[in-house]
Amino acid sequence: SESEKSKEPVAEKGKVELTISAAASLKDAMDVIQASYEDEHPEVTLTFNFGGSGSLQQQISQGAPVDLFFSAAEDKFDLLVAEGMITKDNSIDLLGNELVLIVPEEDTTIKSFSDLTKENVSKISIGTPEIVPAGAYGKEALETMNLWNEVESNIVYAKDVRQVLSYVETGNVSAGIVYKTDALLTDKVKIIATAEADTHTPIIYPVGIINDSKNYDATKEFYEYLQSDETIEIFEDYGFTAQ
Amino acid sequence: MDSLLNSIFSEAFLSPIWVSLKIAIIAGIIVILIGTVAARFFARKQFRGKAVIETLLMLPMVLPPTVVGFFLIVIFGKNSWAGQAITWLFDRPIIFTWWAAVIAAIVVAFPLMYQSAKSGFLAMDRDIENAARVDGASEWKIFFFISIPLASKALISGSILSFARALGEFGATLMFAGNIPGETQTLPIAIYIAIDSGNMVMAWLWVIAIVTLSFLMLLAVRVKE
Amino acid sequence: MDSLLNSIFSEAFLSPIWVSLKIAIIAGIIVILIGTVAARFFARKQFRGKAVIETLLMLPMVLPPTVVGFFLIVIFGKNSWAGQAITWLFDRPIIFTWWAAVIAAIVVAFPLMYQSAKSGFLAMDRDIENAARVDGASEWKIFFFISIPLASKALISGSILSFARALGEFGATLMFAGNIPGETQTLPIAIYIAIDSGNMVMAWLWVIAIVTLSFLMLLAVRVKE
Amino acid sequence: MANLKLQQLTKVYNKNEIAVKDFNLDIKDKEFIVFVGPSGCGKSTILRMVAGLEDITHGELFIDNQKMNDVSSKDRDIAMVFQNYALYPHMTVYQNMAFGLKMRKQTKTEIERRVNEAAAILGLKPFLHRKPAALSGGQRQRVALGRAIVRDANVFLMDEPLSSLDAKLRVQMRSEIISLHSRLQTTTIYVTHDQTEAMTMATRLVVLNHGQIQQIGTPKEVYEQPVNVFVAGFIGSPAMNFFSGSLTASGLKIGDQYIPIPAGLLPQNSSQDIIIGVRPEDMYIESATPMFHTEIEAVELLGADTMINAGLGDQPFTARIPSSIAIEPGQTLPLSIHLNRMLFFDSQSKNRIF
Amino acid sequence: MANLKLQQLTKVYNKNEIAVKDFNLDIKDKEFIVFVGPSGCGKSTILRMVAGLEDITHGELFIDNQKMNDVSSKDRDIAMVFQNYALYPHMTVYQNMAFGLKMRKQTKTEIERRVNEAAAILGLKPFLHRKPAALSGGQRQRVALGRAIVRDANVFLMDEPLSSLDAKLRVQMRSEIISLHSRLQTTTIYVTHDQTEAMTMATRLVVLNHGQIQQIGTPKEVYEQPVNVFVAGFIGSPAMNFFSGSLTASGLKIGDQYIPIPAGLLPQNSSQDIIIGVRPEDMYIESATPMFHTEIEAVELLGADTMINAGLGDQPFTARIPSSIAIEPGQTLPLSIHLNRMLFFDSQSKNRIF
Ligand SMILES: Nc1ncnc2c1ncn2[C@@H]1O[C@H](COP(=O)(O)OP(=O)(O)OP(=O)(O)O)[C@@H](O)[C@H]1O
Ligand SMILES: Nc1ncnc2c1ncn2[C@@H]1O[C@H](COP(=O)(O)OP(=O)(O)OP(=O)(O)O)[C@@H](O)[C@H]1O
Ligand SMILES: [Mg+2]
Ligand SMILES: [Mg+2]
Repeated sequence: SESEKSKEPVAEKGKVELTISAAASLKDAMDVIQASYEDEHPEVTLTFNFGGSGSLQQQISQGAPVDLFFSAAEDKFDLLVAEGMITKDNSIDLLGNELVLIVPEEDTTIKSFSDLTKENVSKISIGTPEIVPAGAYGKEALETMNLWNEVESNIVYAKDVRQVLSYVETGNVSAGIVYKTDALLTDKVKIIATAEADTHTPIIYPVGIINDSKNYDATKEFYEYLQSDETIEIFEDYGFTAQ
Repeated sequence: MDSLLNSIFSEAFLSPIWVSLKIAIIAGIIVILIGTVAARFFARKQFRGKAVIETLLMLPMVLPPTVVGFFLIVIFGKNSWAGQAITWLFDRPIIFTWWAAVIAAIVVAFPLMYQSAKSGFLAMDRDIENAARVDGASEWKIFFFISIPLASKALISGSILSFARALGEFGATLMFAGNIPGETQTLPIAIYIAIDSGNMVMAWLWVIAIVTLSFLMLLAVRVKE
Repeated sequence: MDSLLNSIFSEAFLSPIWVSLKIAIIAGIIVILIGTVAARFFARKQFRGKAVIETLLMLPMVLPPTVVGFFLIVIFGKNSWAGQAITWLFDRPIIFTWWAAVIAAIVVAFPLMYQSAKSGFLAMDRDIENAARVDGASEWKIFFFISIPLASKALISGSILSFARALGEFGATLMFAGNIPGETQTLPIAIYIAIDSGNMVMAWLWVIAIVTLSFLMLLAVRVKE
Repeated sequence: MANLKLQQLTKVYNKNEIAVKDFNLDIKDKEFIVFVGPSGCGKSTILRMVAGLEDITHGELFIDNQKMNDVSSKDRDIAMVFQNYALYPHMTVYQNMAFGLKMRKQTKTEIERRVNEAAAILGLKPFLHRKPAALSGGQRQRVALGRAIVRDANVFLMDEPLSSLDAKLRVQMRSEIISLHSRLQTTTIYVTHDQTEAMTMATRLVVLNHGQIQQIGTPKEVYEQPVNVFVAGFIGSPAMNFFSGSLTASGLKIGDQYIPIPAGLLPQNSSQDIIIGVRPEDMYIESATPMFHTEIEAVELLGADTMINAGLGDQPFTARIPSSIAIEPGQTLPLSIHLNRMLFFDSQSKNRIF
Repeated sequence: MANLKLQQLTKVYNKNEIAVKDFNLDIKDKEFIVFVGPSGCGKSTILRMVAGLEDITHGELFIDNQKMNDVSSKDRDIAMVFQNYALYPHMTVYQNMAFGLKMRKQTKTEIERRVNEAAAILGLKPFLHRKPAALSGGQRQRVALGRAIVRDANVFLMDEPLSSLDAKLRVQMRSEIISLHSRLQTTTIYVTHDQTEAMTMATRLVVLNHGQIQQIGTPKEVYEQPVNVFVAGFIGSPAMNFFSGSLTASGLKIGDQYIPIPAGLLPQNSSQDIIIGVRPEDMYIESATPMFHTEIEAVELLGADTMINAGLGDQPFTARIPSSIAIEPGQTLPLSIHLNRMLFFDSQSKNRIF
């Protein structure tokens, strides 16, 4: 496929438009990075397609014209690697994230994960483990902390992390487990505790170049830019951890 | 083959079907009733601000379902007036219950019934209602014995659309009623999760189930054509 | 205040409105056209398997939109016959294009137009068509000059519903057309993303925009009542 | 079983189309009033106002001395035959007729009795279980009539209830309606275009034109003493012949034809120019001392009678003679007029002067 | 401008309701055929089959010798007045009439000319821009008529086109249709319940009953020589009187009344029991040598004529006498019958024997 790409008259001096499918949770950080990158590379236009990692993966595997995939779920990413859409060499586990316990802003009853088993805790929301990575990690962490069996009956499964946030923001659940980066998006919830790193498999945000990319060189350049120190700092500002 | 049969008769497979059926039927009936009444009312009355009210009724169609769901949890949530009233009445909040799914389905299906029914009431020959009026029928009796049968084609189409919409309701339900297996996990939610998590066998079985339900519904109203 | 005005006249704010309008109008027109023709055809013909076909046409209503989107990317995907034909013709896949959003909107809005229009064609006095037939009108002219005006109430209600549905379409579009600002990022998607990333000011502005559009649409068809 | 008072009743459509104007009519209990008038003169509109189906633009309507302008149709206790039938398309013939009785909470057996009785009278027995769409035009009209007559309402309103029936059935239905009225004595307003119905059924006939009353009177009065040219020409079929002529001391001049008439049969104190009205049946063939001779232009055989068209002083007229006399166009006939049945109208006001 | 051949035409609704049965009729080019028959006898159904709006169950329809059973309505070049009008509710009166012309690609000026001409004839000029819903019943019917007459179709089908018009307008419209026919010579089938129309318009009259032809003939033939009791009783208004009686060598016995009749005016070779038909206008008051005396039961004044109901040998009858003779119920009158106009029917088959 490398030879095929070289046949492409890669926009030498002309405009290049890169399409990047990225997990919705990366949006704010990516907006900042996009601005600075386009300043530095006026010939490049970055088009972001934000969505759920699962949808993004299905789109790519059905041939969507994407240059770069930035996933919030390692398993979805691995599916594309397995399909041969992404080569290991052109991918990297770029970011990490932390799992936090959040409660409504004014709540005072819950102070730690173990408080989830208290009598007066009604509902706890996590993402649906089968489809929301944060939910899967949350379930795993609760299991490791031996709280799962006790709280399972109180769990409300959400379609995505945003939904967990909405529930907590509106006080309709007593607590929720989300990524730290998501919790920072709203000031109507407060972070009570962070799950220890050893309670769950590491949270990884892999990024990789799609083999079918028609702008391989420009993509590669951006891919490398993402790994630069100043970029990583931006991500860290938004709560991500460098991998 | 055996495993397929096992899946089909498993609680896990059947549960979303029952949940969906129950919710769609109850929501469908409620929507058909209030949609028909509201449509007849609005079809016959002209007043200022009618367009504004009708726009509000149409809102659930144009907003993303998740946003509709978000409004619902705000309106019926525990900090709202309605939410507190419900908690006080039933000793528990409505959110995450089976009734929440019914409400979500009602809200999204209502505009379909309303618009269809209204077109039926507008299109009909008013002199037949007049004949009933002369025959001594009260407005309610005219509504039941004359207007509804005369607008039946439009009402049936509205019912089909509303029931289908209630059966297929997904985004708002997921937000307002949550995804609680056996309680609020409807067929569309189950299908979504199955596909997203790559469980294509279950996904297809459920798709077949929902297609069958739709087919049976269409057959049921067919007699009237 | 200034910043609010700035937001309103910013490209970022206006772009989803244009995108949505363009998509909803084009999809709406296409749906109205083919929905009306299909409805008239099915309203007048009785044949075996009609219920099956009608069920299939209803499917986009009962399936979660994301699943509809999933089917669309499979149908038009790189491994399908249709997908390959399109790639060969246009030198790029249809997914992520503006046309993909139009197709998604068409698919989900079609059942609404179809059902409404059919009820209109079924309810109407056939002898008026007969009069036109005797007057020498071809079937197409009868369709245009007689059937459509006579079923106008039902067609308008179908058009309102379809346009609203196309305008509000979210799940299938997000899946099939992606979320590409200025190209496929429609109002519902923009609202969803704005809420998702906590940008409530933009979210509310867009909600107001979509409500205004719906209101204008209802006003536009009002004249006919 | 009710009296009606229509006072200055006026109906204006779309702000400027006057359909009925200052209509005044007192209808006594048990009367059978027949409305006649040309197409579009406002007959149905009045009926619809009385029934409460059309707003009254001005004026007042009283039923049994109670003002009814704002009373709903259902509380007026009226039974109506709609001109366009307005049958319930989703109900069978039986259900169509039973509906009003059901609404007024009659018992099931009573409903059955009455509907079956009406169906028998109307010849609808074989169709009781059909829907209106599967009926012929005349059958539908009979259902519409049946729906009214099963009710014992206070007032019957019938808008051309027999127009789609064949002559034989119409005669039969006419006498059924008459006997129904003499049995129930229900105050009735009946609209018809049929001269025979108008003449035979009415206790009083109301002749309308352009939404206004021309004459009210018994059929005999209206036929024999029409107030103006319009009424004279409208009532009677074939229509009255009108000649413009001039009065002389001892007769009439019509064109170049002079007709001597005894002074007592001529109007006095009238201007010289005059319109003379002669009914077709008041002309006859008289070989002995004919008033005039005329050449027959056309002959129309109508079964019992023959209509002949000819001219008198260059003015065309129609005369009715028995079919037993064979007549050919082109033939010249000696004709006379029954002098005592001639009518005279003012040529300006068109009102009758003698 | 076309001939029609209806061969064994049969229409069965819902598998077992026979509306028309083995209907055979050859209509020559330029003929004006009138259908009459009781309500529900199948007149409209035949028209609708000819127009192609109703499937033909059995039999064949030819227009200009071409089989038409499966030809679409639009290719039959027929203009039709529907019994229920079937106006285009969304079009103005003008557009309603213009539609057929537009479909046949007439020029705009030609359309305008024809529509305006028809509107003038029909008195619809003031309503050209109204929709049908804002018209009176008679106005609607005229629009339906106008929609047909603006077209110069091959065949005109008119289903009671004048039933909702007042007598005066009806006479006027009737003569307009007659003059239209004599101008365009379009083959026409015309359904009517109006005896006058039937008698005056038809080149041939078709009398139907229960979906079957009873008699075909000129109006005069049908009126004077009806083939059976049904036709005799159906044509003529008021209807023919029928008496059952028995034949003797030199006369008739009706009840206890004996009527001597010259042998030449009596049927030969007939069974003794017989039905005698006498039209109301064939009875007359004769003081000199009356055939019988009878007591008047009821008197009905109809303008020019008076109908009297009485009995002959206990069998009721109606007679028509001039209104100029004043008659009261209860009075006894000397009556005679025009012997040469009596009709005789077999009491079994009901067919006319003399
Ligand atoms: N759709 C139908 N289904 C069953 N029977 C029908 C249908 N249409 C008409 N008929 C029957 O067929 C017979 C003939 O009907 P048609 O309309 O031809 O009568 P017609 O002679 O025109 O009567 P009219 O003078 O009352 O209009 C009637 O008895 C009627 O009840
Ligand atoms: N909705 C309407 N809008 C405007 N004009 C109307 C409307 N309805 C009736 N008219 C007019 O009012 C007049 C009276 O109508 P109406 O129906 O009372 O006449 P009618 O005497 O019953 O005539 P017909 O004998 O033809 O039935 C007509 O000239 C008609 O055109
Ligand atoms: Mg009328
Ligand atoms: Mg008929």
